[in-house]
Amino acid sequence: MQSLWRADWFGPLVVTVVAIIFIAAFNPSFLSPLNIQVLLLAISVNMLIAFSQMIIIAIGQMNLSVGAIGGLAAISFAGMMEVWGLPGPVAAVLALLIGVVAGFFNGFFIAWTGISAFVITLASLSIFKGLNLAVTRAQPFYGVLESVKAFGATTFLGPLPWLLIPAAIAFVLTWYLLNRLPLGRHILAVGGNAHAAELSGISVPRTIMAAHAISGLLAALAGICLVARLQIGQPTIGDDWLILSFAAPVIGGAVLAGGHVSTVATVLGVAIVAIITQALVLFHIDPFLVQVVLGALILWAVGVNRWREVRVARSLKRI
Amino acid sequence: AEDTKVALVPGGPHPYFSAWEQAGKDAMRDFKLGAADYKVPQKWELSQQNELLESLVTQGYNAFLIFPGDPVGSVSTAGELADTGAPVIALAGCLKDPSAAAFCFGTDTGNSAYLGTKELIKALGGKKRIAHFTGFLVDPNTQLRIDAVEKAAKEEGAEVVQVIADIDAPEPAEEKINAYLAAHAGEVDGIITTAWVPAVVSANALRKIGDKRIKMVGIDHDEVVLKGIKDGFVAGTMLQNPYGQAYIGSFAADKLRSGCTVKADAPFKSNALTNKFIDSGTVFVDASSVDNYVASMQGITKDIMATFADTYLACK
Amino acid sequence: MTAPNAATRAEGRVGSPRFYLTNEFGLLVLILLFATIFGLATSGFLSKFNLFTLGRVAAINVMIGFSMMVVIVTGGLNLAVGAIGVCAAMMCGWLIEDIGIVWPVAIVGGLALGAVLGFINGFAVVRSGLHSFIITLASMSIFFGGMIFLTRAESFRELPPFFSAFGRLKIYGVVSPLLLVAIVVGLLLIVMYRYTALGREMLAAGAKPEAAALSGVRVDRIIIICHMLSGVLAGLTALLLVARNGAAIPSMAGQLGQDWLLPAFLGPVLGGTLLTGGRVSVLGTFLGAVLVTMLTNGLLLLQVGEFWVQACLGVLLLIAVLIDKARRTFLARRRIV
Amino acid sequence: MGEIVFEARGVSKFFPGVKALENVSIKLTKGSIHALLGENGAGKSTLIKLITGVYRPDEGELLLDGKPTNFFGPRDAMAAGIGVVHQERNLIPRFSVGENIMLEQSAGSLFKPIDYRQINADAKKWLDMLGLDVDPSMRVSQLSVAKMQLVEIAKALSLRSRVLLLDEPTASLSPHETIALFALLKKLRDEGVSMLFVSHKLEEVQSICDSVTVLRDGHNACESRSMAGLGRQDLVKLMIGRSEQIPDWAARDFAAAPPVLELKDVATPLGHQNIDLTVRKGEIVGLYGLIGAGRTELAKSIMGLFPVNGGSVKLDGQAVTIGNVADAIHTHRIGYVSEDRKQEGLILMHTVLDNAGIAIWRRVARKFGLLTDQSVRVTAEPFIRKLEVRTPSLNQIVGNLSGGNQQKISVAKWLAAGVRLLIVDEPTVGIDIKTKAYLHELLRDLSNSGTAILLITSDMPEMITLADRIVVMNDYRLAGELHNTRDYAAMSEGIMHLIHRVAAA
Ligand SMILES: Nc1ncnc2c1ncn2[C@@H]1O[C@H](COP(=O)(O)OP(=O)(O)OP(=O)(O)O)[C@@H](O)[C@H]1O
Ligand SMILES: Nc1ncnc2c1ncn2[C@@H]1O[C@H](COP(=O)(O)OP(=O)(O)OP(=O)(O)O)[C@@H](O)[C@H]1O
Ligand SMILES: O[C@@H]1[C@@H](O)[C@@H](O)CO[C@H]1O
Ligand SMILES: [Mg+2]
Ligand SMILES: [Mg+2]
Repeated sequence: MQSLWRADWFGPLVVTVVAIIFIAAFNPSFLSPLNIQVLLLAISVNMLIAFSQMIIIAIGQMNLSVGAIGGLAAISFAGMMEVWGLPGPVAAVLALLIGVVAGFFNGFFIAWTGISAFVITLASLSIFKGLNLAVTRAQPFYGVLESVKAFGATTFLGPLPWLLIPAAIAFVLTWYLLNRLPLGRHILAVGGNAHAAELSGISVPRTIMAAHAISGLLAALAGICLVARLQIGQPTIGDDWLILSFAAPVIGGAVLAGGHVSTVATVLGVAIVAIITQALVLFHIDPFLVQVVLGALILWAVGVNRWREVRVARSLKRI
Repeated sequence: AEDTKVALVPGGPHPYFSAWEQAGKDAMRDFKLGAADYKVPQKWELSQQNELLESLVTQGYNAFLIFPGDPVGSVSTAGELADTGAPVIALAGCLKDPSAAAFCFGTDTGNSAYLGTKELIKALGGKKRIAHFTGFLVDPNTQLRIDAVEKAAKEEGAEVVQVIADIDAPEPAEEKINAYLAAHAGEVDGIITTAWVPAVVSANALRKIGDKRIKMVGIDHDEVVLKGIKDGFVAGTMLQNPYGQAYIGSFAADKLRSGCTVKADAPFKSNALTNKFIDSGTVFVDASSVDNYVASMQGITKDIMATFADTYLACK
Repeated sequence: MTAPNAATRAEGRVGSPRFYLTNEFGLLVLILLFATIFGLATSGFLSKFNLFTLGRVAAINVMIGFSMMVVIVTGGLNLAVGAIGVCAAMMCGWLIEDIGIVWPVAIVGGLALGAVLGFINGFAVVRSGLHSFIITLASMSIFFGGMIFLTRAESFRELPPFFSAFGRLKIYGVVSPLLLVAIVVGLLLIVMYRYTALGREMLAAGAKPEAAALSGVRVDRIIIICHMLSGVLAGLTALLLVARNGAAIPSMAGQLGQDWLLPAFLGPVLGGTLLTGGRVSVLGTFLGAVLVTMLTNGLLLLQVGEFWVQACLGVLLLIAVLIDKARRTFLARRRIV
Repeated sequence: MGEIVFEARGVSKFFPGVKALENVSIKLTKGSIHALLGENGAGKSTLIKLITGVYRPDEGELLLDGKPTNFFGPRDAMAAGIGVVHQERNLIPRFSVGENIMLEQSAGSLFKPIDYRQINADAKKWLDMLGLDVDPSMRVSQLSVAKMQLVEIAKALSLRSRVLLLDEPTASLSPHETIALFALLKKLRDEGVSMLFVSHKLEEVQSICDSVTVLRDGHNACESRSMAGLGRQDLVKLMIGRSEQIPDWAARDFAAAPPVLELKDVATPLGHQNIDLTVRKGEIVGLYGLIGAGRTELAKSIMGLFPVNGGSVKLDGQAVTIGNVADAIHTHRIGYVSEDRKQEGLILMHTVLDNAGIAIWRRVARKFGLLTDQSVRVTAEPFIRKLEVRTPSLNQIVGNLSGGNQQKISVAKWLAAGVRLLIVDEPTVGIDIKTKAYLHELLRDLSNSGTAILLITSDMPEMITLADRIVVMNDYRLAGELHNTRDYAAMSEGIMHLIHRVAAA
């Protein structure tokens, strides 16, 4: 029980459960299979977006270009199917590769020049988004294969969307990476104290590049999944990922200075935002008030977790 | 004439405007203009559009066809452009009076929403609960559209059971529309969409849940919407006429530069923003007419073009 | 005027070798370099009209940068700058148009709202102990949503002609008064950080709150003051935009005021203000914003294919920081410093 | 002498404006402990960083087993069998003790899954060797400074290096912990490890070192000579150029002096109970106790950082409630020199002047809070000079100063502030003997001029040199009080007796 209470994911979990019970009590259709499916769809993709940023938060940096990388991968994926007629899986692999390369590009410049990640990813955001616009001329690609569309639209075992699969795999691998693999531990070590990590024999530049490549991969995966979900290759995909990408890990207790993130709590952060968004629709909130209520509920969610943290901190004495 | 350099400036990158590019090229050829170039702000931001417009002045453009980034906020920029001696025409969307724009040439968004709602209710027959999905609240057109839909519904004794706004980006649109349909599909008979992205997303959503009971009327000519009409998931769409706007607009701007003036007694319409409004045409397209929607748009353009100079301009 | 702050004071005054290592000097070099390139490569870059509009756009970007900078100093950030700015501008418009208050008082009213909203942010940050990122993320939604709800997204444009005249005024045909306002604000900020106990305490509180507190700095109060200052500056920026646009419009900073976020961080970060707090460069923020505005303007004038502008801007930005990096490495290698 | 394992030959290192090392040499032999001595800022840490690849020498060469080598980074040095405990703490705060200790082991293989059980078991071995009883799965950030220090030593040991460099490893250790460490170092020496040991505590150096190198101002004052025949005063002379002066201060009587601070029956939520303590004008009261006794916490409660929830606090006879630190400093004129200069004492990224002046800004500011460097400088500079802070200028970033010099700044700040009560918490940790003597004189002068001083120190000689009266604290309660006779043996016995009496009861 003690350790449960101390876990990062406990606060968000309580918030999630309370929110579900509360909403379902007032609106039973919230738990209808279709609604669960819609919720899971939103969570699946947003989870990938959040992970993509979370990895970079873990290393103590920011990646402003997650959306631009995701968008570029998305339109490449759709474009390769439409223009070159590539089969879905091949296009997907190539699009993921584009994501990795884009992420590596970020990591390389950051590690090589020592210029802040903020500046580098800001510049690359412009580059990736600019390439997107130059390729699409702001027009969507419609030639998404039926198989891809089906993947984005159908379910298994009742309400479970197929899109949950890539997200779930990413979740397990990310968790495993950050909790069990040296590479992930190095990412957290560099985020916690880069100098100390260097003195412990960890190659800081290599770790930074790896983290950004992984971030790019996850962003690209999110972009691909969105193409499947939206059924077209929208050039605007990724335009407003940024806020969410930070909000979910932070709601999940991530330390923006680096060194501490929680994979599980981040997923719950994503779920909280999705549930709140959906609740606003379910309860017919005046569209002009939606933003106010959304802001207030997010504050409530983080407030609960903060309260827990303060309690935990008080109970821990230095030895 | 040769020395006329027209700039066609949309609010930002958006598929709605893509027809402007070809229309500009055609106009340049047909009316022997120095240029009629499609210039796109890199983002849908008022300040970006202003910066672009200012740099176009420096680059020597001398006639401006602008989709105002904001009906009120762009008035001042339009004034500064006019101060350089260039004619300014509000295209596809209007500036709020008073402004330096010669006139506004575009879709009457309120009216289009009104007509679309009427078409929807017609398609619905007896059932009368409709949901309205629309664009950003910071865009005052959104309020006009909300009001117009409400008005049309009231006239027909229908009820607008839900308005979802701020969904002009694909991801939030998808989330909210799906969430709505998941929980409330049973409580709604029809959907009216009054912005491009919500139309695309709703069409896809209806296809996904395979629901042909709910009727939907969309807006614009995105392939997804048109295909939805063909396959029976969408009742119809309110077509607008971006090509005609840019083509005829370029023609008019050139005329205004070469000594023509706007007729004092021109038969302008008025809308919520301006009293100098010219309708670029809006047509309802349904399954019966969807195959030749291009032709119907070209038809409108030809009709307007035929009488445009005589109706609105006084030339020496 | 060199870097007006505690940390860069250590790095040297104009003329001293270390000055050549500062961010400010680097930015100055880049600005001159690119100005020369654009001046030669395009016909209109140095025209009076272009310099006027360039200065006016830069002024707004500089001011947005300042409004974020004063909070970055504390190691926090204020995602709600845009939302607060729009709220302040709408307040001013409402006071003039619906209440009929004279414009100077209305301006004060708008700025006061900015301060109040900033206070709410600061108070919430200090009291909850949550990172300002999440507080201002939420308050951005709340402030902006409240404003949209109250105004129903309607603009206020019945403003005294003074406003738009101010926005259009060309001093000596090239200088916008907006730019002068930004410069004056910059000078005041320099004085604050360099020559007042308050400014220094802000830097101390941002660099190491624990140490500052044990040295007698009221860290909580300082953080609240920084947020209030941010609110006031955001409000002032928005009022300048009102002058530029001739109206107070809800969309002037985009959806939720998010359009301001990029310029808000660009100036300070390029200028050498540390995101972790404790180090600030007012001049750097100014020059950083000017550099980016100039790059955008130059690219537009170069008429690169319409959809390529953004990609080119990114590349130029990257080249700019790489040149700067190379300059420092070069100087350091030669032991010039 | 045994075979030479590592040698630095004529190395130099320059920083902007500072020659940290010039033409310095040192030889480390197999199976020996080599002392590296010097004043604060002499270049000891810099030399260690050159040897371990953190910096690269600007001149000179490094030889391993007689062969010239180049280290491009810490990893190269590590691979060559060189382990180090740096002067500054270098741990990953959110990681467990075990993972921190074993971090180097994972640096090679990025994808081999981590076996935490194995890691904890391995780490436990090293912890046991140091006599450190902490759970390896505990987070490092929960540890006290002393325990972190030991964890770092364990981390260095776990590399089983041939050469082990220890930069002031005992600075924050208790005597008990130091004894355990030394036993271990001796064992390693017998196993053939070559060690370099830096400390400002000459007794320690004399007790375990075989040979010594002394640095003065970045130069060799002596190079790799045997300790045999070198007495304490010889070492001091090598370091500072003259011999040590041991102050012989007259006893003072404060019975008649008015009390400045009076605590009556004070209790805090942190656990303090029945604290009765009086500090009179001009008096130095020592507060002795073992680490963890609650002295720092009491000081912070007086400063208003933690609440006082029982008893009364009087200043100059007036009952007061101090709600926050700013009030304590500005209204009540109490100062506090923190034991943790990195976290609480200094703003490392700011300049010497900004750090020294922070507590007086408000006082020297004129109308509208306007303030110039000049006005701060006038007040603060004399104290910086008096403490002989080694800095190229007042505009140097404090973080670039040597550890000892940083400590001087954190004291100078309070000398400048002109407080009526100064609480000093472990003021001379990491400070060289010369400066320590200065600082002692300074505190004595300060008290002579009427400032009341509450001195918290775990350094028994320091306590006996400075304090007029010694109060002993144990486990958040006062254990008793002694008048300081300056008789070292009697006093230390008396203090220990008080501590153990309570512990036994
Ligand atoms: N990164 C740096 N930049 C500038 N100067 C430095 C830097 N590191 C050290 N110095 C300077 O080099 C000199 C030697 O410092 P070093 O830390 O080696 O001293 P030290 O002998 O270890 O002193 P201490 O006993 O206080 O630890 C000092 O004058 C210090 O100010
Ligand atoms: N299975 C385990 N057995 C022993 N020690 C572990 C184990 N898992 C993690 N640790 C150690 O405990 C420390 C904290 O673990 P971990 O990183 O998983 O948690 P955290 O950083 O507190 O994040 P969260 O609370 O979100 O899980 C790590 O430094 C790690 O070395
Ligand atoms: O449908 C609208 C058009 O009418 C135009 O306003 C551009 O945006 C689209 O969404
Ligand atoms: Mg040292
Ligand atoms: Mg202590």
